[in-house]
Formats: sequence, structure tokens, C-alpha cells
Amino acid sequence: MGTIVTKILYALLTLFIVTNYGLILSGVVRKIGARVGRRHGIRFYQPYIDLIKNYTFRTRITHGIMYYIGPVFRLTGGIGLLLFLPVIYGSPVFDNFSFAGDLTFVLYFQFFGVLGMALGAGESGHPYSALGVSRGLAQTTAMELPLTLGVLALAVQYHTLNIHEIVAAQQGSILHWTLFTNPLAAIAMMLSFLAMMGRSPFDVVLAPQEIPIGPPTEYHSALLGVLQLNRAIFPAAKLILFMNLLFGGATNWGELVIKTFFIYMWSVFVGIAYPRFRVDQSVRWYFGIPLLIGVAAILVVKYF
Amino acid sequence: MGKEYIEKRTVISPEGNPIEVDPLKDYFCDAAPKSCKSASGIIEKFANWARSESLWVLGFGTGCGAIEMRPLMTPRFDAYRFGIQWRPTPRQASVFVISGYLSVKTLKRVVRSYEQMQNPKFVVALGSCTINGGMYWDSYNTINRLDHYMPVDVYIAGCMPRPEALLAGFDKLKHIIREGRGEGANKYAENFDWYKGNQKKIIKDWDMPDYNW
Amino acid sequence: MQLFSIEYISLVVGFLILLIGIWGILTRKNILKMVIGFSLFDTGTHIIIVALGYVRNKTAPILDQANLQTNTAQKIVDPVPQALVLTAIVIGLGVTALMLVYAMKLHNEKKTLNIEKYNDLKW
Amino acid sequence: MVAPIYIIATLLGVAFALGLFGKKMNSMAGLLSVVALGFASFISLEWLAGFWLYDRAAEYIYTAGFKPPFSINLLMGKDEALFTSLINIAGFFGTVYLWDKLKKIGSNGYVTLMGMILGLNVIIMTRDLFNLFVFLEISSIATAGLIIFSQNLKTIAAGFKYMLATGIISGILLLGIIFMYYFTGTLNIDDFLAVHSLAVKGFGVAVFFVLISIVLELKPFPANGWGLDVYESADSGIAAMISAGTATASFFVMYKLLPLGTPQFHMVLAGIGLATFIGSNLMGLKQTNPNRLLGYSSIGQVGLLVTILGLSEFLGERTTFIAYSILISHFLAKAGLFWISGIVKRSEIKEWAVLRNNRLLLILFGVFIFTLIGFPPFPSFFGKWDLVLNMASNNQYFWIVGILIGSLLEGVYLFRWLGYALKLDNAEMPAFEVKWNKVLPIAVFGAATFVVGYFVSSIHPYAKIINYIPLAVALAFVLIDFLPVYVKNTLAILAMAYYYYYLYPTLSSFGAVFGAIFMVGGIVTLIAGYAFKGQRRGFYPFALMMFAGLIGLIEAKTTLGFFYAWEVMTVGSYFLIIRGKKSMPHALSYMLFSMGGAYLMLAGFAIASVGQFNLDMSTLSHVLVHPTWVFILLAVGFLTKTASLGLHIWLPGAHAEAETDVSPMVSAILLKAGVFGLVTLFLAMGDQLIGGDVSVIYLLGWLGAITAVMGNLMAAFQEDAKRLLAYSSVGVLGYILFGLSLMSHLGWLSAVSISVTHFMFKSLLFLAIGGVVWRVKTKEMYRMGGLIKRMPFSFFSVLIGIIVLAGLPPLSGFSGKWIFYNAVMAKEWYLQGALIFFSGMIAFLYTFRLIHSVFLGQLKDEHREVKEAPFWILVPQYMIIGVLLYFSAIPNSLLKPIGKIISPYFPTGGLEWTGQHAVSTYGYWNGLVIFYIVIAIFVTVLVWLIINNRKAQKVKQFNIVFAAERPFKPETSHYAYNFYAHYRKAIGILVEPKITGWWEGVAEWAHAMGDKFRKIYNGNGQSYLIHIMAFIVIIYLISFGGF
Repeated sequence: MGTIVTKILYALLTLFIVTNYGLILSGVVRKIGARVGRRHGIRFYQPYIDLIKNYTFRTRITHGIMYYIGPVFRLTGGIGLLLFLPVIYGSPVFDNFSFAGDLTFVLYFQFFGVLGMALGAGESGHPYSALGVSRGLAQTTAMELPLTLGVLALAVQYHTLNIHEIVAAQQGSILHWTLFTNPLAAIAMMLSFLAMMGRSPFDVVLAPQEIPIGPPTEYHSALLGVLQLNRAIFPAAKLILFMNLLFGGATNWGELVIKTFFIYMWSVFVGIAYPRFRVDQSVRWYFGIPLLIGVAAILVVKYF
Repeated sequence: MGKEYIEKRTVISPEGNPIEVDPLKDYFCDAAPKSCKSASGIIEKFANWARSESLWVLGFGTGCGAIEMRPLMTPRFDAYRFGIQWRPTPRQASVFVISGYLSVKTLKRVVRSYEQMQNPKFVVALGSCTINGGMYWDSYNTINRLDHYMPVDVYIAGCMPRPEALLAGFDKLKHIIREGRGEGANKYAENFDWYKGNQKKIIKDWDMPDYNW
Repeated sequence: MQLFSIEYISLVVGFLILLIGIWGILTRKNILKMVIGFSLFDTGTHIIIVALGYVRNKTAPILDQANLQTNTAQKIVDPVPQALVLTAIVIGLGVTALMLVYAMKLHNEKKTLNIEKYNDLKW
Repeated sequence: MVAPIYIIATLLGVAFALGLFGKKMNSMAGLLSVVALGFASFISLEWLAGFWLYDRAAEYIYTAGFKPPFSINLLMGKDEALFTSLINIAGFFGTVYLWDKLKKIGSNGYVTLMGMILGLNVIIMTRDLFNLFVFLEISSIATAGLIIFSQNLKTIAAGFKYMLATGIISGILLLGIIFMYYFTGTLNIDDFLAVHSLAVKGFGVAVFFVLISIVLELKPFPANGWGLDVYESADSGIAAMISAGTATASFFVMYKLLPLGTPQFHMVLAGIGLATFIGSNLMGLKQTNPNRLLGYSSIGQVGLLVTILGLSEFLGERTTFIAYSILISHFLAKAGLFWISGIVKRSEIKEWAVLRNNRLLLILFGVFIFTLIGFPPFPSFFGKWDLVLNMASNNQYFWIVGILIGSLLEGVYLFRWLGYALKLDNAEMPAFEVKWNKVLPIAVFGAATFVVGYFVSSIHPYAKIINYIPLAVALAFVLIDFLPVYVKNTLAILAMAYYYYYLYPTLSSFGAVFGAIFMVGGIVTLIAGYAFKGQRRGFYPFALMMFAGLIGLIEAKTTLGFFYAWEVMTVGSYFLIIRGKKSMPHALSYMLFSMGGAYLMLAGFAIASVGQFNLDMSTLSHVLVHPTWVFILLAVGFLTKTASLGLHIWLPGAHAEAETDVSPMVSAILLKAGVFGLVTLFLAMGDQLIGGDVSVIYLLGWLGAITAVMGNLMAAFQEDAKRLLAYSSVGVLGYILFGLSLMSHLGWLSAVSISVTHFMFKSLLFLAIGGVVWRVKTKEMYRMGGLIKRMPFSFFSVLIGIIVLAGLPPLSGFSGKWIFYNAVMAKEWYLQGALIFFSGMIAFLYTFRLIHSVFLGQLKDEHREVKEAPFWILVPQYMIIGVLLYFSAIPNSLLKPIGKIISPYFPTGGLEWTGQHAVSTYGYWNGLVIFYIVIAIFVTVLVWLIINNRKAQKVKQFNIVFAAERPFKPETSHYAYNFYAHYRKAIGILVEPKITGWWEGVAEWAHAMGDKFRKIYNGNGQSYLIHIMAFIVIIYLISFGGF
């Protein structure tokens, strides 16, 4: 019993740290974006205020049960993904529930929240929600293909799907990182990562103005607050996943912050530099070069 | 796209039974809004601070004043730094910026959008037209005073007001919110019949429920 | 079988008649002519049958002749074809008769005897 | 024992006596004829019984007291007894059938009929060649006489053509006979058989003429236009006599004279037969006149019989069994079909929908069609099986291919016809007149097909060990078809449950897994049947028949048993599928693909049996010749059922158009038959190499992966909810195929566990969607929407179903995916693995679309008062949900037993279980912990949200922000049609219906070929004669080395 309680407490600790980190990160990133555009931009703690404000709305509406629990699915997906990942390498405290499932599980589990949220958005009856979901799902399928090939290449390289072992194999030197030992797989996965973060050029899912911000169009108040929490946790979890797979993991929080920040910056840079793709364009794009790189990664690890 | 879609009609169910459909009743929830009690003491203060520092704006840009909203996002004025952000949907916005004159036709849309926002919500009226009709005060087709139709928190006078004036207006709004005076939504609920009456007086082709959730 | 012997000649003649009959059946459009072709075909066959059963210098297998009462087998031609040909003639008669009935009925229906006109059924 | 001569005496005597009858004694004449024919039948049947039961010796009848060659002798042996029985029975029932017509004609008609039957009897019994000629002529004159009685121009013209042709043919026969006599001095067939080995010069030509004229009597392709015209135009009763009687007798003559021919001639004969079989079935494709169609079929069947005779050297002692079983099937079925045609009196097969007005005739029609094509339990099934097996054992693959192609072509038009009768609209058609004297013969013949089928299977060394009880139970439901649905449903469930209880202890290994899917699945889906009202006629016999087939697959000990069960299952499922409202074309393509697949399997089993001592299933594991071919044939056969890419085009329509509870049966359960086949095959044969280095299973793995992607992709672009689910089945089955072809412990664990979960979630989804369709009366998803408010229980079912389908953790669908990745890693099939993963992603597309377009979004006006799906359709759904949730929480309850079953075959590389924690070489996974954690997080977040979000205002469907406007109609605010338009724009090129187009092209080409070929039958009697002459010349040249 004691172990379970400590596990839960440790998990809450991780959750607390990562949530704050995620919120600050999103604020900082927007700040950086603004600075690039020669603006001051938001205050880095603005996401906190927005979050609090959304919880303080006095009225709210609901379109039905599925609409109501859609965000719950979403946040469960985000928190779950985080908690099923080993966050800090070698730390039993921040290992959380990674004993329950391996990389395959993690890759599948990230869709748990997405699909639940999509259903909730669907029940709102707003056509734009459905349109956003349809775009998001379509883009995701294409994006996942290079990612899968990269993951498989990794698994071949390390002979395991266990994230701990993948991280362990990258320790020692910066040159042991997958990024350097298996560059093709890393490139393929980092290209997929762009769409995973949902930033430009792959942000047509949310396309504000054209379809008011996609699936969450109807979400507001506390429901939106839950989604915002997820928007802090979920990307952070994904960053941690990529850090673990490609960049040698992290042995302490400082390392984690630095690495994930720069991983995030990759998508931010690309996002600022490139305009938006239409869905059919992004799908075709992923079936082009990223896919070839993924296949090449597989062939390389298999035959060389 | 006229009114026929909200008139009562009969459709045939898959089993072949006729079904009466009354769109205004069946499609829309028309419960009247209720005045919401504010939380007590420090909690409300904290909440008001958060509300004031996170102004999510729904810009209603049919009037000429709309053009003055855009520069707020540019490096020159950069309203973001004050916690002001634009949202594309009334559901998520807390500040409704109505830019300039309102024709009778657009008033209906304004009312609907306003009602779709959640409590607390604040209205910023932009330009002289919203105060007294401005240069259109005797027009057959524009309204004169916006606060006959919905509670307005801040008027920004001018024809048209400069972005600086807008920023000043937002600053004023922040003060109002922090002081706990930004209770327009409750005011609307409390004087619902009066507002509705005014709205219906001016909008002849009323084709929506009395309250748009 | 020797060349120019009676059986050989009748065999050849039989075949010739048979071939003429077939030629008639295959080329004449008139139904009655086709029926005649059939008759020729039958007749040719009958001649062949008889020719094949013929044995030189022997007589018909009719036992009312006095000299046939003894050693019959050495004195008569093969009796089987003779029997066969009688049967065949009867049958041929039956067939021809029935064909003529058909020809009559067909003519009653369409007032023509051209076989090409009776192709309502095809494919 | 009555001496057989009395047959002749009676018929002849009555014929003469009838001549004395006046006009007013027609009824009397008819009665006398029927009695005479009945007596003749009695005599021949008595002989048959004598031969069969008491082993009597054959008996010669010498006329005039002399021995041959001085007199004509007749023989009454076993064969003769059988054939005369057939003829006389056909005559007896034919006369009963023709009662009204003959009565109108008067005693002349009876005389002619007697003459015909008499002639046929003598043809069969006589051992004298000239006598044979005489009675051939008598019977054909009589036939021509019968034809002429109908006062119809077309009939008369056809009769004349018939006369011309038979005249020529008998002339040639006579020439042949006389020359044979000339060379041998005898007319006795027995003597010829002794003589024929003597190489008498010229004798061969004479024999050729005799044989070729008998061949011509059998109407070989293409010298058979005259026969077709008669079949088409003659009165159906008379056509039945010709098809059943004359053709049977002619066949027997061929059979009798066969030893006269040389082996080379036999091969020529077989070639003629095969050309006739294929040619006439090909030309039948375009035919729409039922009687002419039957004519084509009749000629084709006789062609097949001729082939069998020609191949008798290869078939050896089985020739008789094969030929007789096919002949009797043809005899019964063709007579029956012609007779039915005579009652229906419609000259377009499309108008046969009118047949539905008479249930008995419809059933009989179906029975005859299936008898003709050779489905079990009808006799020709066993004949065809033996035929192919024996040909394979002699390496005669060419003939197998030809025979199977011909059979398939025959299936096309016969099943199309059956489909028309079963499905086309018949509202406008006036009912036809049914008289007992016309129905009786048909019913008797229909019953006879079963009796003979049973008899044939009981004398077949391998067929007799098949378990016929399940099929019998299924057929028993025909008898209680009048009962209300709940009684029958209860009985059906009890029967299934009892049989499962009975079978359970004997099941082992994969049989246990698939047995559970088939039978438990059957019971669960049958529960939904309570939702139906009334009698639901014709459902239960076929549902149970399908399940009987499925059970048979598991029980099968021999390849024959397996194939038998496979066909039974196919028949049952065909009728289940065709019950759907618009399912006619789909049921046809289902049937054709099934037949094609079954024939490939048949060929595979046949080759596998070469050189084996028995037909045990285990023989597959040591195939002696062409193991690669056996493997490919069987695999492709099974793949038609699992609907792999290329062979999938029948599936979507068939599954989508089926009824609510039929869709889960055919999609969730039936497809597993193919998987079971593959499992059996892979285990028995292992991998095979093409050309020594390309692994077949490797190719199958690729096929599986591509099928998974394409199936899912096509599902994503469907507008029809059930079609979407059907395509999804294609995808999942591709996935299973891939898992199996990994040939490793984990691959199989994944494949088999997905088979089990696919059964559950696909039943769940089909039932739930079926329930929705039941209520909203449309399958188009975009016409639905917002139904979550009206049908929350169905929504929940679909929700669980799609989560499992998409393989999302924490539900049990994920277990299959997880195992699968480990298996892929072990096997190093990464690219295929990535494809499979991609297909899994596409599954998200269609699953979301399914649930969104149907249940979410905007509720339509007309569905505002729609009720929840019927209770009895929900019951099985929630049973399945319960089990799914259990498997999700406790995954090893499913995976461990399956792992144990797989272990003996793939001992290494399994999972290590510690409680619910599974460890593989590559990764680990703990289903229970995940289940708990996810639920814990979910509940926590939900509580947090509820605290923050109390008192939410419930709003209605149009309370959405709509750019300051309001939506106008639910229809225009429901984003559902062409949901993935952008995706289609990006990669829609992949799902262009190329494969469907290809198959359609094949079909069109075949029809065009058939249409072109049949133009040689230009209707001109003279052309037909030219065909005959040309045929003789060509065959002569072939036989005597002219070419």
C-alpha cells in the first residue's frame, strides 16, 4: 500500500513540475515569437492568468455528456502520456508508471485523448469542430508513417521497445545520442514532430478565422481550462518522449528543461519561417521526403 | 435563407409518422439568463484580477472603427503585452469590442454574439456612433445608443478613435473589472425584459429565441 | 472387291447418290428440295447396304426357291443387309413423311418454303 | 422379377391399343399410359433393386429364341436397370406433368409419347447396333412428333431443324453400322468389343462414324444449334423429356459403345466434351430466355459427362461413380427446372421474380440450381470431387482447369437467374397457375435430389464419414418454418448451444478458439433475432446451415469433409446475404468468388491427395507433388473468403446490404472460416518457396499489409455506414493475414487474438449500426447525425467498438497491436509493419467518422422522435461489451490460453506473464495496471471538472456559435458528407476502383465472348447441318492424324 501511495505522490510531483514547465514554456515560446516579430508580446506568465480566468467564468453551457467529458478524455490522455513516460533517467521518483507499458503503448496512448476530445467536439454539433477533427486526423495518419518508421528503426538499433533501455543506450557521450548514431531515423521523427506539435506549417487543424480554432470551437469556461491544462502537459510529454528517444534523455530537471526547450524551438523556428500547408498538401508532403527518409532509416539499420 | 427555416413544419419520420418541428423551441435553448452571484471577498478579487489581465477579445468589425483594432496587434501598439488577445469565437471571449455604428441588421448579430459569451463579459463600444449614432444619428437604419440594447462597460469616443485611445479604453476596462464593476452580464440578466424590448422594437424580423445560449 | 464388278459399281453409285443428297441438303434453300436431298441420301445409303451384302453369283435369300432348301448358306447372299435395308427403307419413309408434314405446316404458317426464313430462334 | 421384355411389351401394347381409342376417351387413354409407364418404371426399378440389394447377375434377353448374331439381344444389367429406371420415371412423371396438354392432343399424343419412351428403353437395353439405330430413329421420330403437336411456328421450325439434324446424324450412323457389319460380319455390340482390337483396315473409320454420330446425338459444341432451338421452343414438359430422357439415353449409348474407341479417340472425346462444357456455358452467359438457358446448361452438362467418359482411362473404376452422380444430378435438376419453367411461363429470366408467389416452387428451383452446380449435399458434389481428385492423381491438370472454368461459368448465369427469382420486384406480375399434376413431379424430383445425395454420400468411402447431423438439423428448420420467429430463434439457440456443449470436450487447439468464435458467436448474434417479428421465413434454415458448415470445418477430419463443410457454409451464407433488400448483385458476386475460391481449394486438395493413402487433413503436411501449388491454391481459396485485396470486391456490398443480424454473422464470424483455413494450411504445410527462393508466406505478408491499408483507406471514404464497417473487415482481415504470415509465436498470438476481438467488436458495431439503421431506415451516414440523444445505448456500444477496433489502450484492442509490434520486430518485417501501423492510423479516420456522422453532430428533423434500437439487438451488444471490458482489464485471460495453443507449434518467442504483466523480447505491457491508472486519472479529472463546472446550462443543437448567425437546417450544419475530402484529394488516387474495374472487365469480356460465339447459331437449319458436317470432318482429321 505504501508503495502505491508514494507512487501516486511522486506522480503528482512530476505532474506539478511538468504542468508549470509546460505553462511557462508556452508563454516563453510566444514571447520569443513576439520578439522575433519585434513586439514585446505576452508576459511569460500569461498562460497562468488565462487558465485562472477560464476557471472563473460564472456560466457555462453543455451540449451533452460526450461534450462534457471530451476534455476529460483529452486531459487524461495528456497526463497519462506523461505518467507512462520515464521523465528523468535513473530517477525512481520521476519514473512514474513507465513500468506499465513500453514505447508501443505510449505511441498508441497519445491518441486516447485525441479521439475522446474529437468525440466531445463532435457532440457540440458545430460543423467546424468536425471539420477540424477531420483535418487533424488526416494529417496525423500521414505524419505517423515516418514517425513509425523512425521508431521501428530505433527499436531495431537498440533491440528493444523499452524506453528506459533506449535512454540507457544513449548515455555516456553526446555522440551516443540517437541523433548521431541513427541520424536518418532522427530526421524522420523530427519531421513528424513538427506536425505533432501542431504549429505552422501544420496548424490548419486549428486554423483560426477560417474555422474558428478547429475542434475546441465550442469549448469555454472550465472546459476550456481543462483543455488548456492539457495544452501545457501534452506537448511537454511529447517533448520528453522525443528527448528520451533521440537526445539521450535527461538525468536531471535542468538537463530536461534545456533539451526540451531546444527540441521545442525546432518546431517554433520552422513554424515562424514557413506558411501554413493545406491538409492535402501536408499529407502529400509527409508521403514524400519524410517517408523516404523513414524507409531509408529502416533499410540502413536492417542492412548495414 | 429567410424565415421559413424557423417556421413550424411537419416532417415524416422513418416509420412514416408525421413529426411537428418548431425550430425555435426544438433547436434552441431559450432559457432566460440569470444573474450570477459573485464569489466573496478575496476570491472574487483574485478572479477579477485574472479577468482583467486576460482580456480575450471578440472583435465585431462591421463598422468603420474595426480598422483601428488591427493595429493593436502590430509591433507598434502590441496589445498582447497587456494580456489582450483575440479569440475567433464568442464562446471563449470575455470582451466584446463593437466597432462603430451598428445597422439594424448587424444589431441582431451583435445581440446573438453577446448572448453567446459567458458571464462575466464586458462590452467595449468603439467610436461615437455607439454613443449617440454619431454622424448617422438620424439614419433610418442605424441605432443610436448601444447601451439601450446591451450593457456597455467602456465607451471610446472619437470618429474614429486612434489605437492609443483603444489601449486607454482597455486600461479603463481593466480598472472597472478589478473594482468589481464589470457586471454587465448580470445587469443584462436583471433587466432582461427591458433590453429585449428595446431590441425587439428595433429589429423587425426577429427570428431567434429570446436568449441565445 | 474388283473394279467394275456389280457390287463395286453399285457401291460407288450409292456413294455418289449419297453425296448428291448431302449436297442437296446443304445447298438447297427450298425445304422440299432438302427433303428430296434426304431421300437421295437415304437411297444412297440403302444401295450401299445392299452392295456391301452382295456376294457374287449368289441369289437372294428367299427360301421358297427349291434349290435353296439345302446348303442355303452357300447359295445366298448375306441376308442381314437385306433385312436391314428393308427396315431402313421403312424408317426412311417415316422420316420423309414426317418431314413433309413439317414442310406443310411450315408453309401454312409463313407461306414460304425457304429454310432461311425460319430463323426466328437463334443465339 | 418381371422380365424386362415386358417393358417393351407393355409400352408397345398400350401404344397400339391407344390407337383404338376414340376422341372421347382421352382421359382413359391418359390413365392407361400413366399406368403403363408406371408399370415400366416398376419393372426397371425392381430390377435395379434386385441388382443392388440381392446382387443379381445381369440377364440377357434373346428375342425369337436365337442367340446373337442371329437375333437381337437385350441386356438387363445394373447400368441398364438404372438408366431404364431413369427413363421410365421421367416418362411417368413427364406424362403426369403433360396431362392437360396430352389430353387435348388425344390418343395420338400418348402413342407418340409411348413410342419415345419405348425407343429410349430399347436404346439402353439393346446389344444390337442396328437395333440401336432403329430405336434411335423411332425415338427421334416420336420426339419430332411430340414437338409438332404444339401449333406454334417457332416450335415447328425448331422441330424441322431437329429432324434435319437427326436425319443426317442417323444416316451417318447407319453408314457406320453397315460398314462395321461389313468388316466383322456381326451387329452385336458384345462381338464388336471382342473384335475391335483386330486391326482391320477401314474398321476404324466405320467405328468412327458410329461414335461420331452418337457424339452428335449428344449435341457437342458447336454442332448443336438444332438442340438449342428445340429446348427453347418446345413445350417445357417435352423439353424436360428430351433433356432428362433423350440425353440420358444417348449418354448411355456413348457409355456402352465407349470401349469401341481407341485411347486417342477417347482423348478427342474428352476434348469435345470439354469444349462443349466451356463453350456452351460461356454462351449461356448472355442468354435471357430461361428454356434456352437451360438448353445451354443441359448441353454443357452433357459435355461434362462426355469429358468424363473420354477421361475414363484416368478415372478408372471411379468413372461410373463420377459419371452417374453427375448424370443423375443433371437428370433430376434439368427435368425439374424445365418443368418449373413450364409452370412459370416467362420468357425472360428477369421475370422469374414471379416465382416467389409460390414458395414451394421457389425452394425447388433453388434446390435444382444447387444440384446442377454441384453443391453438397447433392450428388454431383461428390462426383465432381472424385473427378478432380482422380484427374489430379494422373497429372491431368489441364482438364481440371477446364472443368472448373466451365463450372464457374455455369454458376454465373444460374446464380444470376436464382438471384433474379429471389430478389427482383414482382409486384406488377400476375400470379401463375399451379396445378397439382405439374407440381407433383417437380416435388418428387426435388426430394429425390436429397435422397440420391444421401445415397451417393453413403456409398462414397470418404463422404460417409462426414457428420451430416448439423446439416440435417438446419434442413429440419425448413419443416418448422411456419412457426413464429421467437420459437424458431429459441430452438436455433438451443440447438447451437447443445451442439457446442456436445462438441466442446472434443475441441482442441485452434479448433477450440474458432469453435468458440463460430458457435458462441453464432448464439450471441442469434439473440438479436428476437427483435424480428412474424415468421421470418427462410432465415433459420440457412443461418443454421452456415453454422453447420462452420462447425463442419472444425470437425473435418478429411479434406473432403473440409471442402464439404466449406460449401455448405457457402450455400447457407449466400442465402443469408441475399435476404438483404438490395443485395442481389452482391450476393451473386459473393457466390462467384466463393465458387472460384472453392474450386481453387478443390484443385489444391486434389493435388495434395496425389499419392496419399487417405484423405486425412494430415495429408496436407506431407504433400508429395507440387506442394507449392497446393499451398498457393489453397491459400488463394481461403483468401477469397477473407477478402484479401484483389479478391475483396464481393465483400462490401454483400456485408453492407445484409440484414441487421446477418451482417455480424457474415462479417464477424463467417470471415473467420477463411482465417481458420489459413491457420490449418500454414500449420500443415509451413512455408513454401516459389522457384526455390521466394517465400509464399512472405508474399502473403505483403498482401496482408497492403490489404490492411487499402481496406481501411476505402473504409474511410465510404458514405454508407455498413459498407464502411464491411471495408473495415477487409482491413482487419489483412491484418490477421499479416499476423499469421509472420509465422512466429507472437505473430500468431496477435492474429488469433485479433480474430477473437474482431469477432467481438465487429459484431458489436454491426449490431449497433444495424440497430440504428433499423430505426432510421437509411445507411447513409450523412443522413443521420446527433443520434446520441436518441440512442445513447447504441452510441456507447459503438464507442466501445471503435476504441477496441482502433486498438487504443486501455481497451483490449491494444493487446493485439502491442503483440504485433513485438512480432514485427522479431521477424524484421519493418516496412510491412509500418504499413500495418499506417493502416491502424487510418482506422482512426473511419472510426471517428462512423461515430461522429451517426451519433454526433446535428440531429435531423425526421429523427427527432426515433427510438432506441430494439431491446433484443442491444442485448447481445452489451454481452459483448461485458466480455470486452473483462478482456481489457485482464488481458491474460484471453492471451494466455491462446498462447498455450500456439506454443506446441511455435515454442519459442512467447510472452512471459507475471500476473497481468507481459514481457516479450522487446517490450513489456501491463494491461491491468494501465486500465487502473487510466481510470484513476480519468475519474480524478472528471471530478475536478465537475467541481469547476457545475450547473452547466443544457443547450440544444443549434446553440452553437455560427459566425454571429444561426444554422438554418440540421442538414446544412452537419459536416458529414465526403468527410475526408482533403484526404481523398491527397491520396485518393490509391483507392480508385481499379480492382473492381478489372473484375468488371473480366466479366464483360467473358460476356462479350459468349455473345460473339453464340452468333454462330444463326437460326438457319442449313447452317446447323453445315456445322454438323464440318464438325465431323474436323474431328475426323483430328482423330486420324490429318492435323
